[in-house]
Amino acid sequence: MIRIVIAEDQGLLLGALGSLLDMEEDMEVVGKAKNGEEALELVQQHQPDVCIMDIEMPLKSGLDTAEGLKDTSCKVIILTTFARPGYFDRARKAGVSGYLLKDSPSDELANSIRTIMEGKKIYAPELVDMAFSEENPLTER
Amino acid sequence: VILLPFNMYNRYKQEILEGQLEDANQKISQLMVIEERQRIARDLHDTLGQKLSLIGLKSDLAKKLLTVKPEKATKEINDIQQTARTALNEVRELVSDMRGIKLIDEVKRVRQILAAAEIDFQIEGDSNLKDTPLLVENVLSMCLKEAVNNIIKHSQATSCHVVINQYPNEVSITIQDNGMGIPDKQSPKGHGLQGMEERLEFVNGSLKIETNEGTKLTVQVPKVIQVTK
Amino acid sequence: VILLPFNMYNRYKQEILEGQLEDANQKISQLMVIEERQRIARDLHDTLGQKLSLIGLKSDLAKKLLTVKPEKATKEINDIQQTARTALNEVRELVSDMRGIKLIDEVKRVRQILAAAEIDFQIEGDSNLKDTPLLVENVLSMCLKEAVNNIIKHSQATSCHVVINQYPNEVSITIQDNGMGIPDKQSPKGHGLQGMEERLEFVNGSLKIETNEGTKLTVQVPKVIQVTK
Ligand SMILES: Nc1ncnc2c1ncn2[C@@H]1O[C@H](COP(=O)(O)OP(=O)(O)OP(=O)(O)O)[C@@H](O)[C@H]1O
Ligand SMILES: Nc1ncnc2c1ncn2[C@@H]1O[C@H](COP(=O)(O)OP(=O)(O)OP(=O)(O)O)[C@@H](O)[C@H]1O
Ligand SMILES: [Mg+2]
Ligand SMILES: [Mg+2]
Ligand SMILES: [Mg+2]
Repeated sequence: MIRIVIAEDQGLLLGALGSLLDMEEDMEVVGKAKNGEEALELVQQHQPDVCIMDIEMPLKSGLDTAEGLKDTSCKVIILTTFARPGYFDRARKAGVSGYLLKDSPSDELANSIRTIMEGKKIYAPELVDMAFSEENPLTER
Repeated sequence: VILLPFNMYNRYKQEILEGQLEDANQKISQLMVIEERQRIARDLHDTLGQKLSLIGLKSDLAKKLLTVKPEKATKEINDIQQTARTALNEVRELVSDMRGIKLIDEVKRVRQILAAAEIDFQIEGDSNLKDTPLLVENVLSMCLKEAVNNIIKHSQATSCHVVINQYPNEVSITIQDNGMGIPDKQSPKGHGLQGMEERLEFVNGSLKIETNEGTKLTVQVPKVIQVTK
Repeated sequence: VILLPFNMYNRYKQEILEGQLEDANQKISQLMVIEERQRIARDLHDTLGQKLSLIGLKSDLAKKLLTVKPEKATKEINDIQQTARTALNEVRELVSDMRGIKLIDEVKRVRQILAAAEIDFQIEGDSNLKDTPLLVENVLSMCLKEAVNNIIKHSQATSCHVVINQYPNEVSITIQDNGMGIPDKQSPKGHGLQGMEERLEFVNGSLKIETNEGTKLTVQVPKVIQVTK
């Protein structure tokens, strides 16, 4: 069984995501958090294999939380919708295992989780926005 | 004989300067456009990104529930429908904000809020502007809006009279109320009047404020955007 | 004696010029931002507005079919899901890379994301294109981007090899991976490959897809834009 904690401040999204992953035969959602701090607590309490997080959340963002989980055995997957300047860089430096689209089909997400459990990393190319991450291309020309 | 080279040197320097400025400003323009996109992305992220993701996930869920628990599937589909409706409203709002407000639409809005505030409203002239750049029209709409907001907030007036005059090269709007007038003691400018002036300046327009039997604002703008003076 | 005023006159002119240029360019920047915003607004309205309405309609339909024809309901729900995803993709594109991307910048980005995905990357040829219209270059960048996105998403490859060939009248790029190859049963085109073909067609270019020891895409474009064929 892959044990999962999900953190997402949007209640409906949290519910839907939870139900979908729970339907997978090899997965169990053991905790649902509405912000980053709750996520940290639930991870400590349940020691899940994976923590799936939104970025923009109250109290503690998904990226802050991921940094806090960096040296634990819990793998972190970030779900988001748009590339935002600097986010991908931070996620990578925090050692997250997945940086994925929130709107990907649940089968795809489930498969990604399985692959990540094998030790691989998955980043959705749509979310990598180099133009705003390191240098600004305009300054080079 | 000496004059010429000096002159030329200056001309040359001028050209370099021009070139540099153009370059720099082109970069600034591009950066500004990129920043603007990021700002829009942020707005979209907060509203639409979440909703579209939700629709995706809920349809996933509905599909899986369809045969096992049809009544739950129906609930999910209802959620999808509701979410799509809300998102559509948000898109409409976002888009109309971004497009800028037409004067004719602002007049409608003004009519409504003055009615709600029980202030009598009269308007003369055509609020359907002709041959006026959208940017100029946006500024006019914004001025009308702020002037009427002020009347409601500060004037204690019972009537508001708006006149729109379209001339070949310019448009002017006067907004007159019969209220207490702007207390002329200090320079009264809050963010509202100041914002009006700044935007008018940008399109080479002007604002006149008169206080007699209430307050009268006169806003005047040329119909063309002059890039250089 | 004459020199001094002349010099001063020129200095004076220069200062005015500087001021004017700054002014002018500031306005141009702001105008660009406003235009950009309006353009995005228009696009958002067209793409998102329409798709969200469609989702609303389809969910209505799905609800009605749910008990009577569950398999048809499933199809509608699939459509909803696909529509939501496409809408988000479009919005992502709209706000991210509307600024035409130079091939050299896209190569940098590609290098980064392949490194992140732990796929070995080799490139041959000069990614600094010569005498190529920006539009053509944009199409090439877009093709490279989509090809690499696909490699990351679908191929399970461990290496990606890109070759850029510049000829006097055309440019070609091949993108080869060592992955599982495109499942050749059905015509496989999702939005990605189709979008590539459409844009290539627009600049009279071509796309070749080969599957042997992985996938090899060959993109070829003439360096001139022919307006009529
Ligand atoms: N029509 C009016 N009648 C009477 N007083 C007015 C009128 N319009 C403006 N004023 C006075 O002028 C002041 C400045 O107006 P301004 O719109 O600049 O700022 P504000 O309305 O106080 O704040 P803001 O517009 O930023 O919400 C007001 O506070 C008010 O005292
Ligand atoms: N490099 C590749 N290796 C293996 N399969 C591939 C490769 N590129 C494409 N495919 C297959 O071809 C299909 C169509 O690709 P296409 O880019 O058109 O759509 P997509 O990637 O599925 O969706 P989209 O690009 O719209 O997000 C993919 O779903 C995948 O099965
Ligand atoms: Mg959130
Ligand atoms: Mg005010
Ligand atoms: Mg693709």
